[in-house]
Amino acid sequence: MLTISIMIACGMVLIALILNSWRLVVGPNTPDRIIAVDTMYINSIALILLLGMYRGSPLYFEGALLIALLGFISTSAFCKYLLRGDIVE
Amino acid sequence: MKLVDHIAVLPVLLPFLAAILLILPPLQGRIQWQRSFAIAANLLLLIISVWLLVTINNQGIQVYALGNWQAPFGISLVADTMAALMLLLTSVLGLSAHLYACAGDDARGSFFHPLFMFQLMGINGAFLTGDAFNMFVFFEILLIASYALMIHGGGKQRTQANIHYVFLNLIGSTLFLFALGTLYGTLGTLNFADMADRVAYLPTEQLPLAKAGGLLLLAIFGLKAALLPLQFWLPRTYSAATPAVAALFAIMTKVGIYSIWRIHGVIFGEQAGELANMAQAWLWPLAFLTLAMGCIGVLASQSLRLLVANLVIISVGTLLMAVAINTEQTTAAALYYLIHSTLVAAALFLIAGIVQQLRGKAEDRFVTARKIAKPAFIGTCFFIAALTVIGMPPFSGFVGKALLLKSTIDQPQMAWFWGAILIAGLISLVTLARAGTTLFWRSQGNQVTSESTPALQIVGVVILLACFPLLVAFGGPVTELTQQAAAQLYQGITLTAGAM
Amino acid sequence: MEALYAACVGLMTTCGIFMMLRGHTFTLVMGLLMCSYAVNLFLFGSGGLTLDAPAILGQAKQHADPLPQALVLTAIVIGFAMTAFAVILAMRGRADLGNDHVDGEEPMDPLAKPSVPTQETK
Amino acid sequence: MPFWIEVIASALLLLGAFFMLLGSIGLVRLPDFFTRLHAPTKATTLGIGATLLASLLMFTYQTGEFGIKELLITMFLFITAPVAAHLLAKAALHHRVTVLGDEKTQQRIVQARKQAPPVDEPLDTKVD
Amino acid sequence: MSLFLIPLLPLIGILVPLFTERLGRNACATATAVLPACSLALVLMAAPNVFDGVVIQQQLGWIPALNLDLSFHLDGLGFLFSLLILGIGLLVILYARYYLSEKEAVGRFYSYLIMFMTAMLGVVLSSNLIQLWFFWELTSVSSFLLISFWGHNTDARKGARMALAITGAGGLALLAGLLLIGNLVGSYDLRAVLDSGDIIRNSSLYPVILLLVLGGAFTKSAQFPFHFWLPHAMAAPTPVSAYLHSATMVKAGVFLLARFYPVLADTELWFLIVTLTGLSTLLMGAYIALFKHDLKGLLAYSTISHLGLITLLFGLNTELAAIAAVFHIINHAVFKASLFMAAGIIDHECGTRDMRVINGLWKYMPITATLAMVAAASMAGIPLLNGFLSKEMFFAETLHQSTLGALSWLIPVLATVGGALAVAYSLRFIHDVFFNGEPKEIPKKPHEPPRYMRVPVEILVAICLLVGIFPQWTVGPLLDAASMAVLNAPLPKFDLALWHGINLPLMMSLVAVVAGSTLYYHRRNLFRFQAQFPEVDAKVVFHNVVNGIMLSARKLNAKLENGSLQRYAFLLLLFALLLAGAPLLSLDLSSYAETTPPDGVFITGTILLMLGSIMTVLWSHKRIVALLMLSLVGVIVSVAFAYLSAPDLALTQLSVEVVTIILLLLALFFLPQESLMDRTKPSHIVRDLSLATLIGSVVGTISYALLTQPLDSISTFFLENSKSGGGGTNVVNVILVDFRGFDTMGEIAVLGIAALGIYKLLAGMTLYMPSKDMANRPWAKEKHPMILSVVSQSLLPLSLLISAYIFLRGHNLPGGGFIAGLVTAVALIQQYLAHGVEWMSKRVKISYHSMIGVGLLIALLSGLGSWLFDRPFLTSWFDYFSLPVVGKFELASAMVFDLGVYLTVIGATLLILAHLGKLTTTERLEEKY
Amino acid sequence: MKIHRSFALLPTPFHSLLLWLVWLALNDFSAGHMVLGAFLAIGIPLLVSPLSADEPVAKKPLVALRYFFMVLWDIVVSNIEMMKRVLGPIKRLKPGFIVVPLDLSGELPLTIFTSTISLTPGTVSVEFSEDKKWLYVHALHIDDEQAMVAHIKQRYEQPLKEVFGC
Ligand code: NA
Ligand code: NA
Repeated sequence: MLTISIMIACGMVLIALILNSWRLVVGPNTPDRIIAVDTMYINSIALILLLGMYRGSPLYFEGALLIALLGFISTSAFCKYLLRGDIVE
Repeated sequence: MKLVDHIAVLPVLLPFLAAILLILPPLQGRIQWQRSFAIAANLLLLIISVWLLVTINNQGIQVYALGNWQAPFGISLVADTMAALMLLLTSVLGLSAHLYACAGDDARGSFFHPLFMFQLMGINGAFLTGDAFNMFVFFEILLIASYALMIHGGGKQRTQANIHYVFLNLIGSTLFLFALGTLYGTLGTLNFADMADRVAYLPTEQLPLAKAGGLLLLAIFGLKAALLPLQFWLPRTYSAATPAVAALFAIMTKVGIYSIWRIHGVIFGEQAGELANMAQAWLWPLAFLTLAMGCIGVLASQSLRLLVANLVIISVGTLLMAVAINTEQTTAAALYYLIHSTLVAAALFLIAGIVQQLRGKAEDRFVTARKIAKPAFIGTCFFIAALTVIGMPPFSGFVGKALLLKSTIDQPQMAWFWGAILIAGLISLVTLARAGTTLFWRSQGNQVTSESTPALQIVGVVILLACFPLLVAFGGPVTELTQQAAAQLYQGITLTAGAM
Repeated sequence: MEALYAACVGLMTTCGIFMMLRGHTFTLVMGLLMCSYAVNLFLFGSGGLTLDAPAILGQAKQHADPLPQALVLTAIVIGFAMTAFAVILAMRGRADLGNDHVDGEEPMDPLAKPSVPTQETK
Repeated sequence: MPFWIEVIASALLLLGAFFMLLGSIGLVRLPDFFTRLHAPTKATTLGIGATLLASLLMFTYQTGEFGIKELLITMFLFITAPVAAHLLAKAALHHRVTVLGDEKTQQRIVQARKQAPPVDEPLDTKVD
Repeated sequence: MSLFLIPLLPLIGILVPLFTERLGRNACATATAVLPACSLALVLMAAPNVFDGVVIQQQLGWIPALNLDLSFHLDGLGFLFSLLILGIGLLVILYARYYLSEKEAVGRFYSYLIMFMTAMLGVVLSSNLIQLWFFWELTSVSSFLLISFWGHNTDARKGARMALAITGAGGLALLAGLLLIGNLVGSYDLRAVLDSGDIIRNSSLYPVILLLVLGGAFTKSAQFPFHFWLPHAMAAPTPVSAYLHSATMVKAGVFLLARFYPVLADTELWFLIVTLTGLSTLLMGAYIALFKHDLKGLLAYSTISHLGLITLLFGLNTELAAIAAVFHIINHAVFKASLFMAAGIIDHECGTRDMRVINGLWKYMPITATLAMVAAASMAGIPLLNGFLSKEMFFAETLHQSTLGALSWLIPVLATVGGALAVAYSLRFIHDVFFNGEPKEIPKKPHEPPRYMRVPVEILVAICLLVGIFPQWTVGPLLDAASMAVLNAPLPKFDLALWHGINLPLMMSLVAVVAGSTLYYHRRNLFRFQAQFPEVDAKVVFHNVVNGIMLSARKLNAKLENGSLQRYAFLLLLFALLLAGAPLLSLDLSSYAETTPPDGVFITGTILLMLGSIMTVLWSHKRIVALLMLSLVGVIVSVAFAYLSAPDLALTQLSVEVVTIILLLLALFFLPQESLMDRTKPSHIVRDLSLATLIGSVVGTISYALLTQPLDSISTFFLENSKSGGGGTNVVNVILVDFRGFDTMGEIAVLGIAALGIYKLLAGMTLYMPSKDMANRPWAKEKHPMILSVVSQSLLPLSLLISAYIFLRGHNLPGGGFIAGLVTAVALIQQYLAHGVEWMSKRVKISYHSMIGVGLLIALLSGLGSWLFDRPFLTSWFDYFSLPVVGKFELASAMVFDLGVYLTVIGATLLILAHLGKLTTTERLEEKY
Repeated sequence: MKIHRSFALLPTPFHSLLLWLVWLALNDFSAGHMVLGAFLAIGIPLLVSPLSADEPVAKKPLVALRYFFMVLWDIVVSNIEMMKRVLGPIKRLKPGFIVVPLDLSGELPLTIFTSTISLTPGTVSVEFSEDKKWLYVHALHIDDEQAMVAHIKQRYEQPLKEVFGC
C-alpha cells in the first residue's frame, strides 16, 4: 500500500512541478517567476524524499536538507537583487 | 624510499609548496622576502630538473605511482627524457622570467609570485602526468594561473585580451571534458599506457567513438598550441601580458604540442590499429596554414611584442608540421627546435619589455622616437635574439632549422615543409631587420630617453641569451638527448614503463 | 531512458553553445554554465546510467561506476572556479572597456559610460 | 511493517502531496501576484511537512531507531518559508506588480513601498 | 701547426679592439692587426704544402645529428682566399685607422671587421657542408653590421637591410642545396662531396640542387637580377666597401662557384644559367657604371660587372676558363680594393664623392691620383697591369664555346662590348676626377691624405704592376694551386705570359680600348640618351615592395583577426564539430539499444530540463529571468544526479549551483541588465543556431552510444579496494581523496588560484553602479530587511553544524570536505546577504587568502606525510581506534586531506564574494521616490 | 549596532543545547556522537559569537510552547481555508492590503510575529513602516478589515508580548 501511495504522491508532486513550470513560463512578472522556482525547489525536496522512501534508502536525506537550505538562500538572493540590485552591499 | 625515488613528483610539489608559502605569513605582503624566496625556489627547481634528467639518463624512465596505487588504477607520473627536457626548459624559462619580474613588474599587482609558482606547477604537472584526466586538471591549473597572471598590471588592453583568452579556453575546457568522457566511455580507463593498450583492441563498432574523442582532443591541444583556426587569441594575449608573463607563456603553446605528441603520437600512434596516426591528416594542412598565418601576422605587426607573438605562431606552425610528418628523426629535430624557439620567444618578450620601458611614449611600436640612451646593450641583445629566431648562425636557431630540414629530406611532404620554413625564415629576417633598425637606430631629434634598465631585467635576458650559444656549442649532447626522447616516444618505452 | 538522457544532453549543449555565440560576456558565461551542466551529465553518462545503485558500499546491492562520478565532481569544482573567474572578468571588462560586447564592433550600449581604465594596484 | 504505520504514512503522504499540488494549483489559478504568494507559502510548506512526517515514520520503523532528521528539514522550512514570502512580497512591491484590490489597497501599496505609515485620505497617485 | 688556429685567432681577435679602444686609434689598430697577422703567417707557413698539392684537413665532432663537424681544410683555393682575406684585411685595418675619425666607435668597427674576417675565413676553409653554410651566413650577418655601421643614417639602414634580405634569402637557398647534396652523397664532408660529382650530376635532383646553390652564389655575388643590393651597400664606411665589396664578401659567391665547380659544373644547364647570368651581369653592371655620378656607385657597378665576368668564366665549362676566373678573382680583388681606398681618400679629403663636382684633383693629390689611375687602368684591362692578363684569358675563353649553337658568336662579341664599357667607365673615373677642370663647390679643400693612409693603396697598386709584368713569377704557383683545387683534377697546360703574340683576344682588347675611349669621348650624347629613362632606384622599389607586402598583410590580418571573440569562438566550435563529427559518420547506432524504459519521474524531469534550457535561451536578453531559468536547470540536474544513484554529485552540483547563481547575480548588477538583441543579424542567428544544433546532435549521439554500450572499465578495482585499501565505504569519496587524490589536490589548487586571480581582477576596479533598476525604478530604501537578518543569524550555527555533519561522514556516506566547505561558505554568504559587507568585515577578521594557503598546505602536508613512512606522495593511512566512552572510531589521513579541501573551499569562495562586495561600499545616490 | 562578544564557554546555552540535539538527530544517540556533538554544540556558538547579536530571551517558555502549538494548528486550519479559496470560484475573492498597528518591538519578536502572519490563514506580511510601528499585510480575502486586524493582534501579538515581556 505504501508503495502505491508513494507512487500516487509522486504523481501529484510531478503535476505540481508541471503547474509551477507553467507559472515560470508565463510569469508575468519576475517575482512571479521567483515564486515558481522557489516552489519548485520545495517540490524537489518532496520528490527526493519520496524517492528515498521508494528505494528505502536514507542516502537522499542530505539532498533534501541542502535543497531546503540553499533554495532559501537562492530565493532571498533573487529578491535582494530585485530590491537593491547589489545583493551583498 | 630515498628522495631520489620521489624525484618525478618534485617538479610539481616544489612550486606548489612555494606558492602556498608565498600566500601565507610571514612571506605574504613582504615583496623583498617574496622575491628572494621565489628566486630560490626557481633555482631549486632548475637543480631538480637537471637532477631528474641525469637520473633518467642513468636509471631510465621514472614512474611515480601517486598514493601507491599502481597504474592503471591510480594516477602515475611518467618522467621520460622528453618530459625531463620540457621541465628543464620550463625551469630555465621560469627562472629568467622571474628574475626579470623581480626588477619591479611583480609589484604592479598582487600575488604575482604565488601565481607564477602555480603556473609552473601546472606546466610541470602537464608534462609529467601519465593520466588523461589528471592532464585535464593540470591544464586547468596552468590555465587559471595564466588567466590571473595575464591581467597582472591591469589596464584596458590586458582586460580586452584576457577576455578573449579566458573565454576561448573555457570553451576549450568544456570540449576537453566531452573528449575525456567519450574516451573513458569507450576505453574504460584513463591511464595513457592502458588507453594505448586498449585502443588497439577496440571493437570495430566503437572505433568511431574513440576517434571522435581523440580528435576532439586535437582541437583542445590545437587551441593551446595556437593551431589555425584557433590561433587568434595568441597575438593580443601575448603582446598584452607583462613581459615576464609573456616570456613564461612562451612555453604554453608548447604544452599543446607536447600533448599532441603524447596523445596522438603515442595513444593513437603507430600501434593503435585502425586509429593509427589519425590526427596527422588534419594536422598537416592546418599546421601549414598556421605557419602562413604567422607569416602574415609577422608582416602585419606594428609593435615588437605583436611581432614576437606572431613569431610564436610561426614556430608553432613549424613544430606542428614536424609533428604531422611524424617520424622519429623529425620529432627529435622538432624537440630541439621547440626548446630553442621557446627560449628565444621568451627572450624577445623580455627584450620587448625593456625596449618599451626605454622608448617612452613610443613604447615598442615601430615608429620614430627619441633616441634610446644606451642602445648598445639592448640592441645587441635584440640582435642576438633576432639572429636566433631567424635561424642564422652562430646561435641555436640554425641548428633547429637545419635539423628539421635534414630530418624531412626523404619525406613526401618535404617540398612544402622546406619551402614553408625557408620562406618563413626570410620573412622573419626582413621584418626583424626592419624592426631592429627602426627601434634602435631611427630616431628623432637629439633628445635622449633617460630611463635605465634595472640589473635584474638584464640578468633575466642574459640567462636566456646565454642559452643560444650554449645550445650550439653543446649541440651534440643536446641533440643526443632529443634523439633519445624521440626514440622513447616511438619505441613505446615510455608506455611500457607507464603501464607497470 | 538513455535516449531521453542523451537528447537532454544534446539539447543543453545546443542551448549553451547558442548562448555562447551571442556576443556578450554575460550570455557567454551563461552559455558556459549551461554547457558545463551538459558536460557534467555527459561525463556522468559515460559510465552508464543506473537506478538505485549508489557507489556506497553496504547501501545497495549493486553499484554505479564510481569513477565518472569522481571525475564529474572534480569537473564541477574546476568549472565553478573557472565560472567565478569568468564572471568577475566580465565585470572587469565592463569597468575597463565600458561595455560587455565581445563581437569586436563599436559599443552601442546606452547605459555604458566611458570610464577611466583601471590599473591594478596593490 | 504494521498496517497502521502504513496507513498513517500513506495518509500523510497523500495529504502532503495533495497540499503541494494545491499550492501549485493556487499558483496557477490565483489572479495576481500577492494572492499567488499565499498558495506556496502555506500549502506547499504544510505539504512538505506532512511528507517529511511520513518519511520519519517509515525510516524510524525501518531502522528501528528513533530518527528525527526529517524534523530538521521541517523546522527549517517553517522558519524560512515566511521569510521568503516576505522578501518576495517586498520585491513585488518594489517591482510595482499589478495588485488587485480596492482604492484603499492601492493607496496602502504606495505607502508601503515608501515604508511610510498609512494615511487615511485617498491619494491621487495611480499605480501601474 | 693547427689549422683551427687560422680562423680561431681572428675569432678571439673580435674582442681585442673592444678592449683596446680606449688606448687610442693607433694602439687599437695595431692590437687589432696582431692576431690576423699571426693567422696570415700561419697561412703562409702552409704555402709549401699547398703548392705541393697537399690538402691539410682537421676535424672535431660537434653535432652529429646534423652531420655538423668542426672541420677545416686548406687547399689551393682556400689558401688563395685566405691570403686575400687576411692580406687585404690587414691593409684595410691600417687604412681604416685614418679613415675613421676620433669620434667614431673605432673599437666596434674593428670588432665587426674582424668578425667578418673570421666568417670569411670560415667559409673558405670549411670542409663540412653545414659548417660552410654556418660561416656563409655569418658573413651576411657581420656585413649587415658593417654596412649599417652608421645606423642613424637612413641610407645605411635601408642598404644594410636590403643586403641582408637578399643575401639571407640566398643563404636559405644554399642551405637547402647543401642539405640535398649531403643527403645525396651520404656525407657532409666536402672532400667526399667533391669526389662525388657524378652522383650529383646524374641525380634527378640535380637541377634543384643547382638552382639552390646558384641562388646562394648569385645573391652573394650580386649577379643579375640580384645585383641591386650592392650599390646600396655603399652606404657603409669606405674601408668596408674596400674589403667586402672587392675582395671578400662578394667573392664568397664566386668562391662557391669555384668550390662546387667539380660537382656541379660541366653540364648544359650549368652553362646556360651561369654563362647567361654572368654575361648579363657583366653588361648591365658595366653599362650602369658609366652613368653613376657617385664615385663609389661607379665602383660598385663595376664590381658587379667584374663579378659577372668571373661568373661567366665559370659558366663556360672549360678548364682554362675556370683558371681565368680564379686569376681574375685575384686581380679584381687587388685593383678594386685599391680603387675603393682611393675613392675613400678622395671622399675623405673632399667631403663628397660626386664626380660632377669633383674635378682636377691631379693638382691637389698627385700621388693618390697616380695610384688611382694605375688601378683604374688595370680595371680597364690595359697591358702591363694584372687586369689585362685575366681579361685576355677571358676573351680567349669566350671564343672556345659552342653550347649556344649558331648563336655562340654572341658571347665573345658581348664580352668585347663589356670590355669597351669597362674602358669607358675607367676613363671616366680617371678623367672626371683628376682632370676636367677645377673642382666645383666641394666642402673641403682637397690635399694628400696622411702618409700611412696611402700605404695600403701603394702596396695594392704595386701588386697590380708586379703581377701585370711578371705574372708567372708572382702568382704562378698560387694560381696553379688554386686552380687545381677548383678543377679537382690535374691542370691543363697554360701560359701566364704578358705577350702571346697578335691573336684574336688581343684584337678584342684593342677594339675594347678604342671603342671605350670613343664612347667616353661622346659621353654627353650617351648621357642625354640615358637621361630619357627614369632612373629606377632599387632601394625605393625594394622598399615599396616590402611595404606593399606588409600593408596587404596588415589588411588581411585585420580582416581575419578582427577582434571579435564571437568569431573566434565560432571557429573553435566549428573546428571541434568537424573533428568530432566526421568520425561519427561511420558510427552504426543500430547495435546500440536502450536498456531501461523511462518512468514518469524521469520523463517529467527531462521535460522540465529541456523546458528550462530552452527558456534560458529565449530569455537570455532579459538576464535576471534567464538566470532564474538557469538556476532551475541546475536544481533539476542535481535531482537527476540523485535519481541516477549519485548522491555526492547531487549535493555538490546543488551547492555549487547556488554559489554560482549568487555570483552571477552580484555581477549582473554591474553589467547591462539586458542584452541588446537588435545587434544580431537574423542570418547570424540562423548560422549560430545551426552550429549549436549540430554540435548538440554530435554530443547527444555520442552520449547515446556511450550510454547503451557495455563498458569494461577499471572501476571494479575501486569498488573492491575502497574499504580495504582506502578505509571508506563511499567509493566516490575514496576515489577523490585517495585513489585519485592528486586530482583533488589539483582541483583545490585551481580553486585557490581562481580566488587569487579574482582578487587581482577586483583590485582597483571602479564600476558603474546603476542608480535605478532596469525599468527605471529607484531601488528599495531598506538595505537589509530586518527579518532576513534575524533569521539568517539564527540559521548560521545550524548551517555550520550541518556542514560539520556532511564533512565528517564524507568518507563513508555522501558528503565530504568540498560539499561541507561550500555549505559553510553559503551559510556565510547568507550573512553577507543579510547584513552587508561592512557589517561582516567588522566582525570577521579572518584573512581569506591565508585560509586558502592553510587549506592547501594541509592538503599538501597530508600527502607529504607518507614520505615519512617510505611511501609515495599521497599514500593514505587509516586505522580504527576505540576510546572508553566514545567507542570505536576511524581515523584516516584522508580526513586531514579533506580538511585541507574544506578550508580551501571556504577561503576561496569567501575571498571572492567578500571582495566583490567591497566594490559597492561607495554609497549610491538615493533617488527620490 | 552593538557588537556582542562573549567569552563565556557557553555564550548561548539554549543554542548549544539545540545544536547538540540536532547533532544527535542527524547522527544517532550513541555515546561517541554525544561527545562529538557536545564539542560542536559548544564550539560552533563560540565560533559564530562575533556574528550574533544580543537577542531577547523568551521569558515565559511555557507560553512560547503554547504559542507554537497554536500556530501549528492555525497552519493546518489556514490550509483548509486556502483549499477552499483556491479551488473555489476565484471571482469571489476580495484580496487587498490591511495595516496592522504594532505594539510589539524588538527584532526577534517582530520577526516571529510577521512569520506567523505569513504562515497563518489568509495573510502574508509585506512591509513594515520605517519606524516599525505599522505592518502592511496582504490578505487573500477581506470581509471585515477591522475584525481581521483585531484578530491578528489578539491571537498572535498578545502572546508574543507576553513571551518576550514587552
Ligand atoms: Na668631375
Ligand atoms: Na592515498
